[in-house]
Amino acid sequence: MMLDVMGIIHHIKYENCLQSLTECRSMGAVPFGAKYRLIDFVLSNMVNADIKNVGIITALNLRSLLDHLGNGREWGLDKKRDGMFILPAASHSLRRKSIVDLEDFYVNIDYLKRSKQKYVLIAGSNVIYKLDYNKVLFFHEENNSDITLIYKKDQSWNVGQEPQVFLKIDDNQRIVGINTKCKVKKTDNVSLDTYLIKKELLLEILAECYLQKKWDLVKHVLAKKLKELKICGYHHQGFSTVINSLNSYYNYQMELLLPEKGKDLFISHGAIYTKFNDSPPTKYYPGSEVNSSLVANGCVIAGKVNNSVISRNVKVEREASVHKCVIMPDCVIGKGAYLEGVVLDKNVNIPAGTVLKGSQHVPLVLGKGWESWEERAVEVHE
Amino acid sequence: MMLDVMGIIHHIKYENCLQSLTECRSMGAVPFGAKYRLIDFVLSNMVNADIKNVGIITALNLRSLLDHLGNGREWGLDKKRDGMFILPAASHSLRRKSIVDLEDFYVNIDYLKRSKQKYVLIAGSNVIYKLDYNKVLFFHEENNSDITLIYKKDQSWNVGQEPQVFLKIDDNQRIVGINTKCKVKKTDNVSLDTYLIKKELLLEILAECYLQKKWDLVKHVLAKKLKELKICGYHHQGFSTVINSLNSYYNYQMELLLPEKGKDLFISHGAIYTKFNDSPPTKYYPGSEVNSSLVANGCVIAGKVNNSVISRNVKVEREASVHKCVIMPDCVIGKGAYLEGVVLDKNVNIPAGTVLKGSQHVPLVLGKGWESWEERAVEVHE
Amino acid sequence: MTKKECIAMLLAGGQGSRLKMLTKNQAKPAVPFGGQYRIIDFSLSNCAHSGIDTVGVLTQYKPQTLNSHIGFGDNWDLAGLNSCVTILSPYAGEAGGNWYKGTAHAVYENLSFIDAYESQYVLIISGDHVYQMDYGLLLKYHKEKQAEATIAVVEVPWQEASRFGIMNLGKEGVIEEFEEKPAFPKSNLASMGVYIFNKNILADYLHADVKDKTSVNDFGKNIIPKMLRDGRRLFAYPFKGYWRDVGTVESYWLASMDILDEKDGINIFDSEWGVYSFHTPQPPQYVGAAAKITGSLIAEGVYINGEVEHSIVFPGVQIHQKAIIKDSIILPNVRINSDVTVNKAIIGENTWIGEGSVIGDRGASKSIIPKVTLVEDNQQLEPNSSWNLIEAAGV
Amino acid sequence: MTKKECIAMLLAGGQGSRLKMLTKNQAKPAVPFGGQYRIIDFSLSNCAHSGIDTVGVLTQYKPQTLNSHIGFGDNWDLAGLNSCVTILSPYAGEAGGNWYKGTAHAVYENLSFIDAYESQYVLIISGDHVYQMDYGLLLKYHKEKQAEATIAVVEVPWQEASRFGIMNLGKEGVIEEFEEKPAFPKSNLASMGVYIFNKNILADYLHADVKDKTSVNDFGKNIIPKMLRDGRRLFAYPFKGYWRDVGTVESYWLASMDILDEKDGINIFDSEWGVYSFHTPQPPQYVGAAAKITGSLIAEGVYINGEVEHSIVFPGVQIHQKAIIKDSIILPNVRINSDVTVNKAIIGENTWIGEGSVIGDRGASKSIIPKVTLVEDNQQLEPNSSWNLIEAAGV
Repeated sequence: MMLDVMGIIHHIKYENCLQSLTECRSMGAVPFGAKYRLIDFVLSNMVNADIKNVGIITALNLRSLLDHLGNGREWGLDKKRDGMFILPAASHSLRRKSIVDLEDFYVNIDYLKRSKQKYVLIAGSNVIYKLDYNKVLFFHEENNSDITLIYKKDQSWNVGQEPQVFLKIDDNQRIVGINTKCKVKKTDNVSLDTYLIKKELLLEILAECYLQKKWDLVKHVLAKKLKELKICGYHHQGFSTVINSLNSYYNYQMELLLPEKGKDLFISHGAIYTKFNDSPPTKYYPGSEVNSSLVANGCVIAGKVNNSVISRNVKVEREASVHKCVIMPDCVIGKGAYLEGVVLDKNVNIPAGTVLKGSQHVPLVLGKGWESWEERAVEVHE
Repeated sequence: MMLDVMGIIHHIKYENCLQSLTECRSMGAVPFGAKYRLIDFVLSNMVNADIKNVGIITALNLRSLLDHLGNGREWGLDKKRDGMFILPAASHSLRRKSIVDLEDFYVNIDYLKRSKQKYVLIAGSNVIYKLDYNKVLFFHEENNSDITLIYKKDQSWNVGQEPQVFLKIDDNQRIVGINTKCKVKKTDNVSLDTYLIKKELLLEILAECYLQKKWDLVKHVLAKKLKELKICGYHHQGFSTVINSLNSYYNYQMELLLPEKGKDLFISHGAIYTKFNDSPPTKYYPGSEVNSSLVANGCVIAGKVNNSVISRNVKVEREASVHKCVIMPDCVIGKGAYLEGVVLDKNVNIPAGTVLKGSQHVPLVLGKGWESWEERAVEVHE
Repeated sequence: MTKKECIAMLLAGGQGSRLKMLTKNQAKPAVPFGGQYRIIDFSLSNCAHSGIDTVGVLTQYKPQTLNSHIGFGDNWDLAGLNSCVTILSPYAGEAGGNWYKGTAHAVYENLSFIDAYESQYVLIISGDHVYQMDYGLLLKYHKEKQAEATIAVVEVPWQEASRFGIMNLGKEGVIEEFEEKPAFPKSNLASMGVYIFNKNILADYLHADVKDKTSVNDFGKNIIPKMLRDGRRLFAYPFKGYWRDVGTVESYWLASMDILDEKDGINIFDSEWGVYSFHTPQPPQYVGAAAKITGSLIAEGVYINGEVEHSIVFPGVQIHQKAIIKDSIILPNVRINSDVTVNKAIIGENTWIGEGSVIGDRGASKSIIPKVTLVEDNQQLEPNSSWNLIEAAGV
Repeated sequence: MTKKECIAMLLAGGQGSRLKMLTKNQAKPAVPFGGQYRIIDFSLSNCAHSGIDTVGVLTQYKPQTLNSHIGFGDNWDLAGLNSCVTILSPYAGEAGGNWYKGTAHAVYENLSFIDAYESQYVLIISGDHVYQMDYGLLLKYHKEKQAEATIAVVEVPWQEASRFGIMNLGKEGVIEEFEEKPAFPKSNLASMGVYIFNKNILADYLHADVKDKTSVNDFGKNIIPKMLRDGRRLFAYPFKGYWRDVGTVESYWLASMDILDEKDGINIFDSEWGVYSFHTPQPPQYVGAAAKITGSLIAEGVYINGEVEHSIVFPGVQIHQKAIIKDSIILPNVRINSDVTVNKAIIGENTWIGEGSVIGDRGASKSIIPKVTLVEDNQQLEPNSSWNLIEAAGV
């Protein structure tokens, strides 16, 4: 029962990191895992922990996000007391690359003050994991922590990848160092962009930030107050990541095709809630061959699919072949087409016989809708 | 049954005309008539005419509007097919003073094309009337009209007031002249910023505007196509106005205190739907004196109120006197205070004994919340 | 189903025939009350504020109004991912169906509903009481006492105690004796009809009760006395606030006036414990130039141009010029024409009162036992009618 | 209430005992069908697509699953400002209550519900048929013919005609004769159990029917024959699409296979006439490395690592390695362990089938009359069990 915790889902400022996928939608609204949007994961974790009051900070391009969230009914957040609140960001500029921009919190300070909960749980809309926040609260209180960060141990880190926040943690789980520069080290503690803090302390921090006009929670607050405050790290061991590059977007979905990882994210520790959809069950025609794939409802599959993530209402026609792809809703893969290592945005229609291949680690991304495809056809044909 | 008409509620670009009332909220979200927001009127007219598909164009400061609209449930618009759609504006600039900015429509052209209805009814979020749009559709078809505008005859027009659109109309109800300059004439046909048009024609117009990069429906399209197209005027006779100045905002509410005008707007031709609210009934204490006023739920009245519009959860303490005022929700009028010709924004707390007076036609406006009041206290005290 | 520690079973099946014409078209819990509510709103709002988010509502008598009023409990914040209000009306199985014979039998018939939530505790409440109570504190008390059943009790005036079910307590709140309407009460602690049971024990007693042919299958008359005879751990939880069973026209009128006067702390303006309800859209109230309203509770959608003193007026009512309303309750959509006098009366829904009519005593009788005049729903009273308590079906 | 030209009364009260164990815990309309639906979803979706937005659902037998499935009809777009789905279960009045004796009596008991909408026409439909039909066209036909009642009919194969209620028509669709299950049918036009009545005439006949002690209060057996005898204007509306009454285990299996094969144009993938339903949240389906799925309909929340051919698999099902499923219907949350063979069978909800078990005939019998094996809900089958149609309660 986390009735004494409110959630804030913050708006990341480097949305362009997903390139064309975030050109016309907020990060939180990017499709992920065959039938979800990125924001579903953090939001479901919150409601599964019985958090009843969630503020969602939004900026431009929020139509698809608002469409998706509606009045919060699918997450049980259509309430008179508390519920889901869409909050404005302080600025719509994407230039400032704060990790957590506290100015967004400051412009919503009335909402924070009005909320009755004692703690605030802050998480990015692009954080993917399944986690019982009750355990984090227990850890926080056991450790007399001022602020608790959730982190994972990451062994797959490569120099030159997307920006991450690395933590140095002592034996008592206290964070003693924060580094935002890329490092060569193979194993490291990587922040999962999730913070638990007492509301009173957050309000004090906001007042201080306002005076100094420095707003980055990680760089300007946490990194500078490691001694003054007791900032602890909670180690999350399950499948987890922060989606902040095309690379991570693609590779983490490929990882989910391992049954035990998919199970950890989709089934353990409560349901993932998402917008209700009326697609029929998926139809497999005689002759279809599907293996090692996640498939949503409403698909019609007559061809071959393996190691792929197939969203709703996708058609794979006869003799078509889809291999290591992420296919978003409403795409059609024409007869005899061959796709490998491709990310198809919504509503892309691949003509019969087309061959498309991404390189080993960099997927080929095709933009939204038929028109985009037409424009790009020349570039992407081999 | 207007199942073949879709509605678009457009976003006016001169929102600052209501000064502090629209500083932190969209025009559509401005409280009006004791328990409504401006947008409720057009939206209720649409759903009362069985329009099932309504797009609402929004710009900045949309939090209170989104809070108010939710998922459209209170207007019966929480639907799988059609329903309510929040649409982005083309630009958030308030500098362009288009009357209807078609660029906002152009950026939402996919939504227009996808919609199945034959006609589009366009209206501003600040239009106040009760009108059966079925009659307008009937008029439109009877007259073989290309575009139908709704207008009223206005006898109260004064030079120097807010901008209006004046129509010259021939005996066959065809519009033969459009003028956006102020005039001296006492009686005139004033546009009620409501347009009925076939979707196909609107799409043609949008294509043309895109080529010319001129986007004002009234100035760049209607005024120039009076001969080419058959543009007719539908005369609405009931209580009606376009709220586009503090003056009109205040004076039209004072007019609603005449019982027959209030009845025309609030009771005739179907209900006005608004966000559901749980305030208790209003409590009149012994000694209260209330006359010629509209009062919402949840008020506690121990003092004197006349010729005023009192919103929800307002407290009028003993010996306080409220005269010709518009009081928004959650205000407190302290013991013995005297208010005349004042518009109080939400949540203003008037200390005991305060005397505040607006001039005859220009109301005194006090901004939102206690803090604003504190800041302004010096200016407004007499 | 998600597991729930405690779910509520709300008894709303009774006709409440002592409320006469008010329950002609609907069950007692659906009777309008307090200016814009129905009686059941108090119990449902208590559940919402107490964190009891799963409620089964047992209906049987004319349930249509209740069903559409309650829905899934959205308006009480009781509908969520793992919670909702469920209407439980009698149903048929392979061997045909059973009407609910009594309160205990109604719960017995829906034991499978309770089982589905695997709840350890069952809160039994009634839909026809007016009170604001935190059931969470009751549950806490029940657990602290390690009780098998806990009964909420409230102090009533000694002179009225023999109208109630009276609890005689031993040490620390243990219930030693329960007397239904005792002629010579030994205590003034009355049962509120609010119980918490350990689920397994409740199920055992309900099964046994159904087999007992002599039982009328009632919690107060059968289940509680049987548990006491068996020496079960029964505790009384003392509730300190306002509580009324509005079972008669008189008590309905009195409780309405209590709400108006905020008597004993009952307060629909309490911002932390507001009463939720379902309303149809109403315009704001319009108070005319000739109106005089004092000491009253007036709902939205009301037009008043007459005089209203110490009365409750529901939505959609019109009160025209020179009409005088005093100490009365005007139910929804009544039209009171000009020069009408209404005194200490209840006017039923949709009734039309012709001008110059006189309802109730002309003089304001201030007797201790109120004499309340009741005018039915859907009446058309001719101008200059006279209607007082004697014609009013002998209240 | 807003006035409605036509409202629907949906009959959902029957047990449907010929569906055997599938209706042990719920009424027939609530039986899962088509991979993720319940049978009633077809009728409700037809209402939504036909513009009939006010629906009374008449329930009686074990209605709990239906009640929570339907709610107010939100998921069928049937809940709005002036429209909703209302569950109408038997209720008590001052003089006690009546169980619904037959389809006509169920509607009779709820005439006040119909009256509240002042509707001129009443559409009577059933919750246990599978079809996609525009009732708007039926209403248009009814009005054009100035009929007093119109009955939708569908052509059935001549050799099966004697299992149906058969309409013999005169000129222009006038019904001249109605024969219930005739031994020697004169036509192959069967009543679909879909009627439109003029409201006033319907009310008259229902009132008369209730007084007739010999009547079984059924539309097909009593109301329609009586209207024919009285020479009322009865018309037959010829429906050209797919229609099935899934009244037996065999017809349930056959209709399921028809959905799978998109037979006669029945198509749940129709974007203009989709079937709405209510689902609980499910993860995407996971198709394992060893899976082989062909010619099948697979719902979300399914894990498949075995072989599935020409079958329907509902949410939450697990089918493990080397299991072989053929021509079968696997209801929600079944677990089929490795090396299991299932052939021409229906596996009930939540059943667990131990590894190596064999369900149904081992050989794929391609006889014309299908022999379907049914395994009940909530069973635990030991590893290496064998279970075929002979043990399956003699289907």
